[in-house]
Amino acid sequence: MDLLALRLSFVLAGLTTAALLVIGLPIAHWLSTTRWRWKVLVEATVALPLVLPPTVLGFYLLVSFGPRSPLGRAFTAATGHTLAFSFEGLLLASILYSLPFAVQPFAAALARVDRRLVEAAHGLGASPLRTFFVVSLPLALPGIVAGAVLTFAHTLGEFGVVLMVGGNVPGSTRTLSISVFDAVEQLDYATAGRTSLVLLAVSFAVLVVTYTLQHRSLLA
Amino acid sequence: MDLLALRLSFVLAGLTTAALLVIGLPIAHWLSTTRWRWKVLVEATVALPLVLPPTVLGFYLLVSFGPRSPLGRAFTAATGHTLAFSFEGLLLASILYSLPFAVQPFAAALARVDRRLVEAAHGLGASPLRTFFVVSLPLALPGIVAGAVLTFAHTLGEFGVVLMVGGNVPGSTRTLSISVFDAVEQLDYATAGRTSLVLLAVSFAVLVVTYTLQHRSLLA
Amino acid sequence: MRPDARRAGPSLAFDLERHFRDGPVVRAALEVPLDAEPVTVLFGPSGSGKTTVLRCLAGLDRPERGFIRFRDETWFDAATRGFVPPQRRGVGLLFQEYALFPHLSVAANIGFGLARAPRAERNARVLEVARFLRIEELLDRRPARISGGQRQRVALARSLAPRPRLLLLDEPLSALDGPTREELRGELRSLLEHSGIPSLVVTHDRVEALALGDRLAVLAEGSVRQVGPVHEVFSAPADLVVARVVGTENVAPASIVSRDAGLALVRVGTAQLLALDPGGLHDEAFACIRAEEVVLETAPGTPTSARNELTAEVRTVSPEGPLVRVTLDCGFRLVTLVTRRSADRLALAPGSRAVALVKASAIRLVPRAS
Amino acid sequence: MRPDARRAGPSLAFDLERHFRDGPVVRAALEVPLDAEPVTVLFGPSGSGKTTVLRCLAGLDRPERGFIRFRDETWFDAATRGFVPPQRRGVGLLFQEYALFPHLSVAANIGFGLARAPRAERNARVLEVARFLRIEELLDRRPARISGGQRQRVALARSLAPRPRLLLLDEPLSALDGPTREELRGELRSLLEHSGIPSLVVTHDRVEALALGDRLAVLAEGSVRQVGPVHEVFSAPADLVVARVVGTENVAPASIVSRDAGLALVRVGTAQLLALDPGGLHDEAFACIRAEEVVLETAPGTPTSARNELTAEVRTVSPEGPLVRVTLDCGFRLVTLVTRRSADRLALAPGSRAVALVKASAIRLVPRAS
Amino acid sequence: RSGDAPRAVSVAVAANLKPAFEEIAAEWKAKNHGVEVRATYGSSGNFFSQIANGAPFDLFLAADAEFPARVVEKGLAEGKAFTYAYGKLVVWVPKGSPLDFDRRGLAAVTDPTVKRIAIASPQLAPYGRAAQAALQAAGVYDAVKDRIVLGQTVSQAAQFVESGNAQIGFLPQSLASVPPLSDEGRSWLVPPSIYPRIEQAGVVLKGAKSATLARALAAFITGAAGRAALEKHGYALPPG
Ligand SMILES: Nc1ncnc2c1ncn2[C@@H]1O[C@H](COP(=O)(O)OP(=O)(O)OP(=O)(O)O)[C@@H](O)[C@H]1O
Ligand SMILES: Nc1ncnc2c1ncn2[C@@H]1O[C@H](COP(=O)(O)OP(=O)(O)OP(=O)(O)O)[C@@H](O)[C@H]1O
Ligand SMILES: [Mg+2]
Ligand SMILES: [Mg+2]
Repeated sequence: MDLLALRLSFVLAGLTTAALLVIGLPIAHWLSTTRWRWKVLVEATVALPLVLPPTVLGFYLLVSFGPRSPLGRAFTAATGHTLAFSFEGLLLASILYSLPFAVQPFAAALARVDRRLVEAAHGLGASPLRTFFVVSLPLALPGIVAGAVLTFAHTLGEFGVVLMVGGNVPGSTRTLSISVFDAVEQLDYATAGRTSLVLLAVSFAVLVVTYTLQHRSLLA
Repeated sequence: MDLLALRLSFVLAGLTTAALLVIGLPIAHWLSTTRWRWKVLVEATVALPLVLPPTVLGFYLLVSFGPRSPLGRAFTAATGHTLAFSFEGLLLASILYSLPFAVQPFAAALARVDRRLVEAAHGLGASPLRTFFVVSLPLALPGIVAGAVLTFAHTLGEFGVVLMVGGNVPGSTRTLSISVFDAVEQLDYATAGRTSLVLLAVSFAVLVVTYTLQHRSLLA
Repeated sequence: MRPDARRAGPSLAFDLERHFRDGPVVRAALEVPLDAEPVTVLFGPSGSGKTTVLRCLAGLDRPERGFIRFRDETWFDAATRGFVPPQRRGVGLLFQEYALFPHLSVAANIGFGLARAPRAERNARVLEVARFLRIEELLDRRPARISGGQRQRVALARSLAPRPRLLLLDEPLSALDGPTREELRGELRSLLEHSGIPSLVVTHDRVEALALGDRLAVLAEGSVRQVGPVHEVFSAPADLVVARVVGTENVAPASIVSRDAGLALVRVGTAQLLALDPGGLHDEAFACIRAEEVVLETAPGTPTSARNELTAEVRTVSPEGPLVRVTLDCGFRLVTLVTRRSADRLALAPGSRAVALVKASAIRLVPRAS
Repeated sequence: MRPDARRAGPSLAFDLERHFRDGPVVRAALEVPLDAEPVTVLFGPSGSGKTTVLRCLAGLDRPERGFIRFRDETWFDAATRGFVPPQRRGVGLLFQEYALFPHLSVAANIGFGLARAPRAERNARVLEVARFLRIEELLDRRPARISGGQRQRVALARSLAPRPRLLLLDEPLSALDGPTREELRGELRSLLEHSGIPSLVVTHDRVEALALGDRLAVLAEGSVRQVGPVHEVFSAPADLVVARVVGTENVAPASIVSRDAGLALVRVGTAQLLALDPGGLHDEAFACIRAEEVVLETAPGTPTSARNELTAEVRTVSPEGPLVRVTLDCGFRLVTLVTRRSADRLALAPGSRAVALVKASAIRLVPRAS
Repeated sequence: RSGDAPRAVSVAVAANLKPAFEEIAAEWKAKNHGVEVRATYGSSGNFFSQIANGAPFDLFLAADAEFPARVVEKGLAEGKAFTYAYGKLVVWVPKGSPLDFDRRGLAAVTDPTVKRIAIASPQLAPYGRAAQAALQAAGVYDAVKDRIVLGQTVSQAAQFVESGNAQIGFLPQSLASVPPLSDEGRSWLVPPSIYPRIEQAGVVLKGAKSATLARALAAFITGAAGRAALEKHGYALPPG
């Protein structure tokens, strides 16, 4: 059992989910409130990363993280190491790839929040920010949780992008999903089964806690 | 440009989405209405296929589609060919793997439908089925669309499960995502780029049409 | 009226108890005849359980105990766990807060309960009901794009359209302006009369209760306290709670001084009043006097054995619709309602003096224990 | 009252036009003084635009044209595209359909607008307002778990709690039972008086308008038709539309026969009536008579030049709250309201005869063109 | 971390080499006083893309000769590519399979009981190209081409047969001669004459953090100890 990989997987999934709450919610909020004519274009674009096979997306990310891209050069200049094959690069790639899993359910849930409640909050002097956090967000909670769960679970299982961008470096970019993948590739089914079971069990526990908290908050 | 694979990809994605509307909506409906204490367990379970790397999930599916499993034997007895390496098997695997993408947003959206409207429909003599289709479903539309879009886009891009279960047979299990993947593996970046572009363009068109229709139906 | 003592004709009878988790228990028992007098008004203070009763009747809530019978069908029975789902009860329910389908046009909302009818028939019925409620120009709009009163009428139309077997209307006209309300009230009354659909109507408005209802049931403090013809319940509340609910303006503690020939002499505040003796009273009671039963004069007239004359000082004078509400101090606080003309004639003003005349029969004594 | 003719003291002045896509145009212009007479009642038929006006004032809707000025601030000006967002207007709005936050407790709903206050202060204020509205035992519940009337009070509490600079109440008491309503009405009136918060209150209830309001503005057919002291508007509607809106029971076409010394002789139906001549009338007009201004007698008395006596046949008699509504045929249809006692004394019943007395000054002639 | 005297060398290793390389690495580490070998196993194509984009590998051991050649071509290599082994192709069938390759040779694949034949993708994997060539040389390719299923890697092809979904698999001997495959079935060596040589080459990478160590490891692999291990694991050896 690769404990380092287990830790890394959950850290990566947790950080990706957290980052997508921070990045995805504003995008979703914008999508659900704007009256811009062409917002369908943005909506459709958000789903596009999914359409490419993960390794292909990973390949393009690899190229744009590499030393020949401005992004890659800037990162190396700033930190001394490359963006590709680093945990930071992995995180960035995961965030990009999981964006649709977060934004789509977020936006769908926010779109169904009763406008009159938002108006009521504004009328009571609440700033747009407070209204969002105290009214829209709690009312859209099931959708937010759905998006977060999809992001989290999917990041745990993802290995195409991770493999390509991360390069399977133990302790920094070798996640549990790659371990399982490797084990299966080596026809080492016993290890694969054991690792899968751990992955499933821990994820199950995390999900049960998440859902329980969600129901509490809605019913209390 | 592999037209056969292009067609296959869209047929597979379309059928998977359609099947998940048929299968996922009842599950989501049940999840959003049941008061069963342990429903969190089911909710958590629904997300689990995501946690495993696609090829690993694919491997387990391959085994359970094989002649040593009752499912595989039954299918072969009924149709004369194996479930693995057939389009049917591919579809089944895609459905299983994409289940969370559909059910989570569906359930989240259905959970937020105002109970009083459902009650009003019942009071007006509408059967549970009619109530679901005429009241709950339209009101949950953004979430349903989000789930369908995720399923569709993800099935287009998926190749881990597809590869494992499908065996890359041209015309029946070789999808466009495998072509792109192959091209990248062979360092044939021109083909990969071209194919990706087609995949992106067609998907973009499909998504734009979907979202436009959705907004129409909500505002008309 | 005990609902288990069943009448001969068809009836809606229920006796139910609904327990809310960290909320009150709502109890209500009633038997409503269905062969005559179509409209029963349900009257009761805010929070007394009116909506809960209607929801239980419609099958949207399940009582913890009791039963509901409609004609010869048992819709609910806690003992046998029998339950007829709302779809099969054929009830038209107007929700207090409308519950219109936001994604459907007004026409589709009204026609929702007519799904089984052929299209042409459905459209005709929708138009008919919409005309009746003066909302025919709104048929194509969504509920979010019409006004509050218009929404209420759409909700009413939706519940009427399918010609239900039983109508449950939770404040059907409360959001409408006076003239529209009066008009619709009259037409609704004749509609209910002609169609013969038995109805239970919740209202908070005494005028509406009088104008719409045949019978009045008063729900208060967790049970049905009184049932009877509307006018009767208003003028003769069975107990203090009912008196308060139906808005008897004066309810004052009274102690009985003496009794004689069906009359009782009671002390109220510092005054003594003659009242009808309802019998069965202990020494302590409440005297209930409706404000409009008090006549004001400037000077005392000829006292009779059955009439009280109270000299009083005017405390406040405030207009109230077509009338003027005058609060007097005549040994106790007495509220009266007089016409504006009388108020002018008597030159009523705070501090001025007047004589209040109250017939003994207009003073209703109710036991204090209840 | 033209809002651009600005008064000396502080005022809320607006003149706005809101166009709805496939809906009507709502126009309203009004100037409300803020230094006295705190409560202005907005009266108008269902769909006339009352809610729309309140929403524009609160900043939730943007009019297509016009302006809104509050004291020396310009909240909205279509010409300069100036717009103060709702958060900065300091307005308390009670939504007609409450719009309570379903995920927050009653206490959190009421305290929502007090976010900036320290916790202890906030709690104290919430409790104070909840007590005032008799909902203090509901503080821990969610809105879905309280009754309709309780919800309305929570919504009212939520708008009062932050002590706004301007209160906009859209039917604040419509869902409450009579006694609670009367009680709260009185207390709300004194609260508004003491706090001095200028308020615009929408109501459909004449009694409520009289009891709560200092001034009455009538909104009908897309504009403010009349503004003035409540009683005055009720008794002297400026035109036919206002007369209908405020519920003048009798509005009948009248043609002027002759004029003399400030009086006009008009023909209404087959009867001839003496009425005050308001001047400026053409030959055709409407005669408006409030039902309670008609006195019924059994026999004719001494006719005077300023009093009409009409012999009449009773058509219908129906109880209406403390009064009885009697419809007469006296050459035209005349609705009257009499006390129950009078009805008894006169033995009024369909078919019986009576004499209707109407003072000339009680007949208001309004031009027919409007 | 990357001090003056690196105590570790990172190697990108073709997945099929894993069992052999693990043995070699352990031996080498013991000889070099605990210098760490950080091996990453995976697809050669991926490794190439990553190396082209600055992946910090010191040594690349590919599953064919083409990728190392391209690395050299791109100027990313330190010195020339070196061939360290040749792959041997076998036909693997599960236990109890009635197919008799010893008697019928490759013609046995046309047996009607064979519904599916698993090979690695000829486009991606040298073993796939070899399998295809062998079938063509045996003159049975056209007869069975509709029954062929492609695995993206040889592992996948192995899983297709091992799970029973295919009846025959063309696999590297290195894979078929170790558990679990060696326990679950038998294999038959395809005559090397009927398919092109499967040359596996490696290359030391330019900018390697520990070029000396990388060169030493490469030398160790092509040296006696390496050759012995490779041979044991079913590889043919380049002329030494
Ligand atoms: N889901 C619930 N949980 C707890 N208490 C509830 C719930 N629903 C209603 N109640 C309480 O039950 C009582 C009866 O409520 P109900 O809605 O039937 O009153 P109502 O007579 O219709 O009042 P109103 O005239 O204000 O609409 C109220 O005190 C209310 O607070
Ligand atoms: N979003 C909208 N789109 C189109 N028409 C609208 C919209 N909102 C309101 N209306 C129309 O504008 C008019 C004024 O509506 P408003 O809600 O202001 O009326 P109101 O005076 O408050 O009526 P009520 O007493 O029934 O609540 C109504 O005729 C209504 O149908
Ligand atoms: Mg209610
Ligand atoms: Mg309104």
